Amino acid sequence: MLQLVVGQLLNGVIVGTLYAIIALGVTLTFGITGIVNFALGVFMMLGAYVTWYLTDGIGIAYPLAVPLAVACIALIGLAVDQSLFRFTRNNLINGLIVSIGLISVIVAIVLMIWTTTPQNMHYVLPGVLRLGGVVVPKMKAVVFVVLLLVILFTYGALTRTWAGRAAYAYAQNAEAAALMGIRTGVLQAGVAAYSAALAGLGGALYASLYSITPEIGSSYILKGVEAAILAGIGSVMGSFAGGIIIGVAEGVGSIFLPSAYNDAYGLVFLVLILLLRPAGLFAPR
Amino acid sequence: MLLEVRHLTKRFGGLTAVSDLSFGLDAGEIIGVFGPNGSGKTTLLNLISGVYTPTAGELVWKDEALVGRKPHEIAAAGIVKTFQNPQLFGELSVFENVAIAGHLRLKRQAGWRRVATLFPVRANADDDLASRIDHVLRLCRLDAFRDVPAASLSYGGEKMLGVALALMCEPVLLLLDEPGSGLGHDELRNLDEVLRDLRAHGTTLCVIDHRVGFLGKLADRAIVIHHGAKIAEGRPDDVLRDRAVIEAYLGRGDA
Amino acid sequence: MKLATAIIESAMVSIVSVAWFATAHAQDVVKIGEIEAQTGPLNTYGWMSSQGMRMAVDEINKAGGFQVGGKTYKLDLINPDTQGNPQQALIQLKKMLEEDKVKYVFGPFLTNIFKGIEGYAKQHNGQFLLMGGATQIHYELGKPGNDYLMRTWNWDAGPSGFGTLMVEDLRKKGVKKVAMLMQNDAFGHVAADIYREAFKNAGIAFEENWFEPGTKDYSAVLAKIGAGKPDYLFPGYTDAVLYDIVQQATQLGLTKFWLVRGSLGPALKNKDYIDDYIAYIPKYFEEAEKSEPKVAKFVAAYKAFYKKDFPYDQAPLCSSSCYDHVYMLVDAMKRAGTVDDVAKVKAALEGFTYDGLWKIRYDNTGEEIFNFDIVDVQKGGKISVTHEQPR
Amino acid sequence: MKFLLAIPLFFVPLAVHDNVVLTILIFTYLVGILAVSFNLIFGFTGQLSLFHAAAFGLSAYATYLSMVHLGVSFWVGALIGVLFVTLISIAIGAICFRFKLRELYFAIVTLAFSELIRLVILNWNSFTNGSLGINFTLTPTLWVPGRGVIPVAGTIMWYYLSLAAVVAAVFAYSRIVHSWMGRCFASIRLNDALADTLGINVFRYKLVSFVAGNIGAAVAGSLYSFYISYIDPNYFSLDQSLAIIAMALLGGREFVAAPIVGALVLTALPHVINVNAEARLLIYGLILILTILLMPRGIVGLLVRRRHAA
Repeated sequence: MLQLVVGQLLNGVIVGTLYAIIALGVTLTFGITGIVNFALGVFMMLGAYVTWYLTDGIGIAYPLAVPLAVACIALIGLAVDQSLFRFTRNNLINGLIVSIGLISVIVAIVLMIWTTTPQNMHYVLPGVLRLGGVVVPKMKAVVFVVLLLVILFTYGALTRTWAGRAAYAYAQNAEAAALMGIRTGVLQAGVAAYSAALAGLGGALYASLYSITPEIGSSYILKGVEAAILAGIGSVMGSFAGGIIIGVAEGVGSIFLPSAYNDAYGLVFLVLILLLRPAGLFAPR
Repeated sequence: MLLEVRHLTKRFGGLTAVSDLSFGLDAGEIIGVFGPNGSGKTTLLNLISGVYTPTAGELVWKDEALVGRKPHEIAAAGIVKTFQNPQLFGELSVFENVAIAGHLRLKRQAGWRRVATLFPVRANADDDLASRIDHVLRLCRLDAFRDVPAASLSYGGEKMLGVALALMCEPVLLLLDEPGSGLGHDELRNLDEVLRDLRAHGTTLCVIDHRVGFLGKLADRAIVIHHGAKIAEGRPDDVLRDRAVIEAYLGRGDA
Repeated sequence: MKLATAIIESAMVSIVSVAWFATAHAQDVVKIGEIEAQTGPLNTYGWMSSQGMRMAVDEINKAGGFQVGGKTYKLDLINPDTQGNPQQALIQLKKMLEEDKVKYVFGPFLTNIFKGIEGYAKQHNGQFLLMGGATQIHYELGKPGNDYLMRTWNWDAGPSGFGTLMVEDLRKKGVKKVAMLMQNDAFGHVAADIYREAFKNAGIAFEENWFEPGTKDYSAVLAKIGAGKPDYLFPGYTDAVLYDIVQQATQLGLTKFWLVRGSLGPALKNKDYIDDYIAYIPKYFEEAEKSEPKVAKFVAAYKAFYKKDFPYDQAPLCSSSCYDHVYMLVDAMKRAGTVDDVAKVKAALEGFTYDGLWKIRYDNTGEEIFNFDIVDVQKGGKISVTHEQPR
Repeated sequence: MKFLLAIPLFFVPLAVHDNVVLTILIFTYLVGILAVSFNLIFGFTGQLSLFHAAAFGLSAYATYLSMVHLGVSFWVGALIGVLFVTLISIAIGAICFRFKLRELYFAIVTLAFSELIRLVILNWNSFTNGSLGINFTLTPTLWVPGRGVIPVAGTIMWYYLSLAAVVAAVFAYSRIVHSWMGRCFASIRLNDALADTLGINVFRYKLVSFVAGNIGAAVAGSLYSFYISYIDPNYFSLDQSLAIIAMALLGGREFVAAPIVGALVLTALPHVINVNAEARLLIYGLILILTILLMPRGIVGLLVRRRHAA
């Protein structure tokens, strides 16, 4: 029993980082452009498809395919931001609707190209690690490490680099930041692209773990938004923790409770947190 | 005594915005609360109108405690405040703005019976609303702008609309947060007349402003606060000659 | 701007397609309809079915149509997309029956669609045939007022049910305990009801686990199942979930699988990690392609028609045998000597065994019985096939 | 009097005998109620609720189950459904608004609640038959002059029933919107801090709007489910809520009846345009995007000049 729980704690953390990477994108775009971009989910889905296509389709090595896919998604994110979201800045509702519209557009295009037949990438790194009685697939461990590094890097960049501080400043007080000579348009476009890149990376790594269908975006964006809000939208490490909380809640939850309710655990958490600490779990009181 | 402020104190973290402030308001008078910027005037109004809850002290309104009541309850009790930089429903017309402010009036008139007005069988209870609104607009010299979107008013116009909204609530005590600031000379005279009209109609006014001149002419009684504490109280002319007040404004040594 | 062009394009597409309909109405045609979800999470069955049907219709028309009562007819396939939404399906069916006067409708595979249209369809009992694969149809067959209804899939349970045969096969293997991991949806529950019973009768312990459709990481529930040490895992039921379940199960040491829907794809992809993978495969195309000329011809035709490789891992879905159904229907019309007397055509359908890619016949309730394969994949990918011909 | 606009609709069945067109209209009216009631919360009070699909589905289940287990008639059942949804909405609304959840937070918490409800309905097999859904064996009955009490069956009867329902809904909601209550909603939408100082009980009127909106959804749910005569947990899916938002936006936010136009477009579109499913999905998405970017006031907003909601 114990090793079952430990195993699921571990697995929950790993699965959680996949939620976290989306949550991070959600948090960043919200902080800088004032909208919640639900299309980040389909960006992730695109990332998975592109990676799968580059490796199994064209035959590029996976380690090479991942950065390519990420770059590709970042470009798409940038293009979409400039052509659509530029007009919905700081209008939560409109941004929400546009991103929903964008979801069905992208899903439609993916269906036209790759149909709904689930796609399965060849195994990049099969086999498992055995830590005592606990089993962790090797690839999952790799995915976890990569995502962890990226999240830490993002955190560092935001706190230590000029661009990062500019972003923070902007999130705190737009006018003041603009007066400080921060070029709003560039900043917003940059963040939009970066968030898309994060989602793309999430997808690229996802492809090495699970089968790919056009629907995967929706479930991951919901978990991502949950995680971001859970932690208090705007906090980088918070969204990381939020993702992990949901991941663990699902993993450990489905040991003791009927697994059919799997999706509920995160939600229950979310509601409680929002009611007890409306600003989010990690927001300063 | 209409409103009694007893040992009112408000701290934000380390900062004490209002400290141990006590004074009273009598029905029908115009009280001027003034002091330099950041002396805690606006905080005081927010405390009275229930936007903030005081750290210590009490507020007694017609022998009832106000502290702990919600802003809308306090407004319903007859204490209405205007905002320093005017708040309004930008995309609605001036008329519609004031119509919304007619809520309390309807509530007092119809009470729960106003629910019945939702059903076709009952005529609207607020049929005299329009005439009332026009009256208020005339009072505030806004009748010319009746149907323009509130957002398109001049700054002075917006402040006047702020007053009009408050008037529509038929307040017993009207709290005005720097009504004069940013107004041109004509608008100022206009405001002055409006406020005098109001007093004539028996409304009690508590006006805060850093413009001594404007207040001096209007107020029956002046209270000067500095760093949140009362440093002088009395007839405006006397108060303005008070040494502490001059120091507060001009800084030590100049007098 | 690219948005604007996209709209114009789609508008043009629509005009074109409308024009195409107009022309199709010109000569003597028999309209056959199809009510299936071709997009949405559960579209795989519907999508594959309509692929098979399009091929058959195209072949028959290219061959100059077919003769009934000295008259030559062509087929006109009307297959809108229900998107798994009962509201749309209902409108589409009304359109078929009342405007296009369709008398032969294939589908649906999805229970919620069938439920959504059942009430309306009943009102037109005797005026058309609804030939669908949805499991819920089984329970409606043969009831008064349901003459319009036929079911186009082998039924799991019952003496000639393939499920019964497969459970028996497991019992012979000496299996003591099976753990089910099912989608928490309509078919999932039907399957649970059927096999709970079947395993009880076979004296095999049966344990139920459920997951939300759309789940990707099963390791939690799989770990839980693994702790119970079942002999076989009974996962359900579409490839969209099977690949993930099989991979993650093998990682956790669950290496024996037994399934009644879904393909061999997951087994072959994980052939080095599984020990045993027993699947009900209406036709194991990889083998049949070599042994049966008809199948080889079909696979070649598919490649030519869709300009892409044959989806072997989707073969069971092809094998909803929609391709055969079209030919069988035409055959039945010939035998009945009429294209619009549905009662006669139904009688004809139930009156013979069609020998196409499958040997297909209908029992007297209007439920299909066709030959199928039980495929057993062993570690390393060694495959053994048992051909079953239910009586 | 704008309601005269509805009168021609009552004669449609006399002119149009096309069952498909009428069916599309029936669905338009039924989801129209849904969109109109949603717009009371969204367009007039400014709260993006994702609970609407749940209210819709809950009342559908409550209606039928109360008919089966309590043996009441459809109309009593529908009443029970509405009351049930009212209670739930009061509870959820009270929680959300008491804690002053705004915009995104309100949206997500309402979504969370509807997801939880969906999961309960989905897994409570003994009572709701879970994912298999429930096939209705009962039908509503109606007293028709000259024919007495007869079951509601056939396109024509459903047409008039749903049309009557949508007209009633529009009438009720426009009474609310054009009253003092509507002014309170507008004040909350535009500046709830100011509304507070003007003596408007923001909590109370947010709650009123939320509950009143969900009641509309409940009515729509009872009728819709009995027209399809089948319910399953998909009624609660997020897509439902999103479709509702799309209708409200497409029709226009600032008029009570406008969302019905959106409902018409989105209901009819798949059957008017005859392209493959992917292209249809594409068009659906483009509609959402273009509406926001090019005509934020919706179709009706394009046709009618702005009138202020107060």
